[in-house]
Amino acid sequence: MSYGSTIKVPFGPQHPALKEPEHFLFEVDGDTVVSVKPRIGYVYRGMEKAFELRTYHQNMYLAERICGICSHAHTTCYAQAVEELLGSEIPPRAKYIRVIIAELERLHSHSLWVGIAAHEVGFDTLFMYVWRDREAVMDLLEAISGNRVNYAMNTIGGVRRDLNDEAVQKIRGVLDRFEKNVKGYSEIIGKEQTFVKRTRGVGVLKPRDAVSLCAVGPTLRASGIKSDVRLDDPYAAYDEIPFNVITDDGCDVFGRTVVRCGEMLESINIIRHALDHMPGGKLKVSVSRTVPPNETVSRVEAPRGELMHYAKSNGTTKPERYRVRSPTLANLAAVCQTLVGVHLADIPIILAGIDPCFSCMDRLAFVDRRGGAWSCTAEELGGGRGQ
Amino acid sequence: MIAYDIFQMLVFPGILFLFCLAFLYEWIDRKLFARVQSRYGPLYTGPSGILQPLADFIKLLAKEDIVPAACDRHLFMWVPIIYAVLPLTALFIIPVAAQTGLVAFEGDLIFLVFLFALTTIVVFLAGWSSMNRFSIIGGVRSALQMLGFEIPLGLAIIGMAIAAQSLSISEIVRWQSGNWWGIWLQPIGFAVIMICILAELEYVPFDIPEAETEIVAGWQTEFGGRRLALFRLGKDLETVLVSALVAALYLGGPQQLGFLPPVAGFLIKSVAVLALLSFARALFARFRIDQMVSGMWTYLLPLAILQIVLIQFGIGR
Amino acid sequence: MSIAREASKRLFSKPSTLRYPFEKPTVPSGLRGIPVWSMENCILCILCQTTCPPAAIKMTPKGPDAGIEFRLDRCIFCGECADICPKKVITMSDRFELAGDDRSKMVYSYKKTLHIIPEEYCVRSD
Amino acid sequence: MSDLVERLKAPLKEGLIDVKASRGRRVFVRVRRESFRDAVSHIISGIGVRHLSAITGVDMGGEIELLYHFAYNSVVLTLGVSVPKGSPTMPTVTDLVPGAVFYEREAHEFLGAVFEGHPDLSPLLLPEGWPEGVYPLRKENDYNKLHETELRKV
Repeated sequence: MSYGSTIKVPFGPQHPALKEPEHFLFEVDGDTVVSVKPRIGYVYRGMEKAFELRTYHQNMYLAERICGICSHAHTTCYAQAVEELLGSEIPPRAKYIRVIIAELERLHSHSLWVGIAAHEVGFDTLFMYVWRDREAVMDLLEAISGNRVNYAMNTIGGVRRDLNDEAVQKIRGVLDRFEKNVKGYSEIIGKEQTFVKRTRGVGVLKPRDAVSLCAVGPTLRASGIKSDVRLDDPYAAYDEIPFNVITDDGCDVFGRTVVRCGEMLESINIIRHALDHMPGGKLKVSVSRTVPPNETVSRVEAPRGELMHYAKSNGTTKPERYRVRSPTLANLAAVCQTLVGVHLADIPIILAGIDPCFSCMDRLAFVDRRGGAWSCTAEELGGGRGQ
Repeated sequence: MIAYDIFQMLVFPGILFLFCLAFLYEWIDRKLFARVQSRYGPLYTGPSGILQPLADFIKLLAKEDIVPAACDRHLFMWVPIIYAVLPLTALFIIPVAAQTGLVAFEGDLIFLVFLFALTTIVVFLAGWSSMNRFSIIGGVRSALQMLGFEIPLGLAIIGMAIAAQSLSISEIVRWQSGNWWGIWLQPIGFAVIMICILAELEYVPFDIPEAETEIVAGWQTEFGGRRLALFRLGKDLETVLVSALVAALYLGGPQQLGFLPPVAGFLIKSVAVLALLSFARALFARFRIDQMVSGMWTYLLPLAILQIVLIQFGIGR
Repeated sequence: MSIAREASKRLFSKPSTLRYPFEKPTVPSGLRGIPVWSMENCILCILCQTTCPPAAIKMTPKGPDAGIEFRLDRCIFCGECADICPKKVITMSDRFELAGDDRSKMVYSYKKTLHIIPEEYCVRSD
Repeated sequence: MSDLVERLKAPLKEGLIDVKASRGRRVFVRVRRESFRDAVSHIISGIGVRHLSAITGVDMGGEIELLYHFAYNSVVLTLGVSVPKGSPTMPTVTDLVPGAVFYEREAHEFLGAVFEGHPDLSPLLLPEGWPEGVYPLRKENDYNKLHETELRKV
């Protein structure tokens, strides 16, 4: 039954359900959503313009800061794009280290999501437990790469730090404990009725819609479609590591939870296999600073889905055009379609279902907002020097 | 005698004691809830954080008091005060220090059920008067939630009244000192009242009216400063009220345990109830409002009716 | 229910959070904290200035007050300067408590001749 | 890879400007604007590609080049079409690929390419008060000029 008149409920840009500033204007009729109008760009930082102002070497640290949770995915994608422009091949040991760090990042990114999803439906205890165990992976990454979030492991032509034996032992230890925890959470999620009631049959995305709306990553795989860049278009050392792609035909938020928990277990196996078969040898090859004119597309399976970078070079030390399309932008169309016709109370969990990373989606705009909270001159940010 | 009555009314089992009890219970609840989540909980204010609720209260009093332009001014001013006063009045009829409450009359149980209903209406008015989308939705949800848990709550309370043949809580407490406790006589009633209390206090499985991730802070969104302090005080007093009620009805109320005064017996029992409540609220995710109301009517109400039927057959006597 | 068993187990075990200001976290060895210059064997080759992505290092190569001016508020702790320095003058220390309340004071200047270690500018947190 | 290009050459014949395949799994095809529409419909229905990864706009000085990146299991087929800056109008593909709705809005916002038939070309990423006609990713808008852009009060 409809009350005839609909009220507009704004969600964001500051809202406890949204971890980052985004604005969704919902038209609500009674308790069900009638229409959604997304308005993104609150953390837009003009990154694509900034890429064109810095040399390839400096852009590596710009690419790393597109997103806090999947920084390694962005640097791997960026490094591969530039290596392809140069036509240089990186040593096999660097490929394996890239795979290991990428899978460790998938572990902590997915466990972050499981905690956030639990928090969105009010299950704060699971949120605390999952994030407590996630700390073990973050500390491990800090010990290996020197920083919890921006690991800066990648450089153009290979990897900056090596994994000595002591680091390898530490990784194996953390993985064993983390595997036990992930199995525990999957069991709790499967059995806890209040969680199941809030996620099963919620935010349904049928396979046909998922494909036509070009959804990517766990959102697509939870609708039963087996598509993963690591398998379809293998990069780094993924062609030498056997792993299977987790899919679930639940098509709902519960299916996405199951897919992400399965992927965490899969990542642990990938890391163990990579550690066993890690070749020796050099860490990186030296590359020239100027890049011949060329264009390429580089794709990586970030924790949220297929991440795509397009790079075009013009023979100088600065890229001609650098385009970043993050998985959240691809999933935005899918989530807007699933949000129509749901209960108002389900909006946060459906929004969280695609594991949105809005800072990825917005990239970087450096626009002086008159009267905005902050404004720096171009010189202060070093823009002047980069000209 | 008047001085002693005033002392009783104002200090010992009266207002001052209940305020300290309210802050103590909030501390116990937050500490236990934190320990279940492998956190420390309040830590730095006073010995292991025991003064944290008081510190929050004083901080809120010092905060700026914002009144939204579009709100209904009178209602906006009165609702927090009523919300804090209601549990206080209800606590006067529940036996805390001695076998009989400060005010005991035949039928104070019905008065108590009426106060519970009044609390929810005040919550609805709070949401309605602050003219903010989120609080209106929060207010409507709290009214809906009342439809869900009010009847099972009433049945669970009446169950004990039938067993003790009287409608006065003090009478029920005195009856229990002679016979079995309510929890052994009517375990189903105890389960029903515990679930309804989780809904009454808006604890996690049923914190739908102020769902933090959906509608910001629900009916409390527009309140700040002194008003929010009163709301939090009211909520703490309500925690004391419900744990005192369950202790009185189902656990025999304040009894003389060895050389300890009756207050100690009351404190141990209500803290046990509080511990059970705050442990329970750590185990669940939040329901949706339609799931909650339909769940109450399909599961909890038949249970409550079953309990009443059992009493008729003499099992719960 | 397994969540109840897990919760009761946690209830009586030690919390896993850290009382931060009073208990310091254990810092791993390879941490990229604030870069520190040891000016004795610095050859003023301005390699660190050119390679620093956010341009946080400014060097005055000649003259009496030759030395390095390092702006902490712009440093992103990437470690590029430490990697590129031919004489291994720059080391990434493991100090990470670098909060300060005034950006202009967050400038560390290392003088080649005087070998003085710059006075601590960041607000101590203890 | 080569069979993919052959299957594209057949229906397009003169519409195809050039084909470049630097690596087995990356194919860059340039088409004329007129035959762009049926190239896309052929790719979608004929070859069965369903996933449009992204639309990239590149400012080539005199004209804007729009690159449609289609992902077809291991191959990324990029369909490029260039549009003069004077009249940057393009037929929309949202009816063939509903997922393209946000990519086209973004291309419109940053490079000024107009997509006829697009359901709603309102701004997606730039702030409300952003002046009309200033497209940040065009080469003439250099860094400092953008920095001085005045946001009109909404």
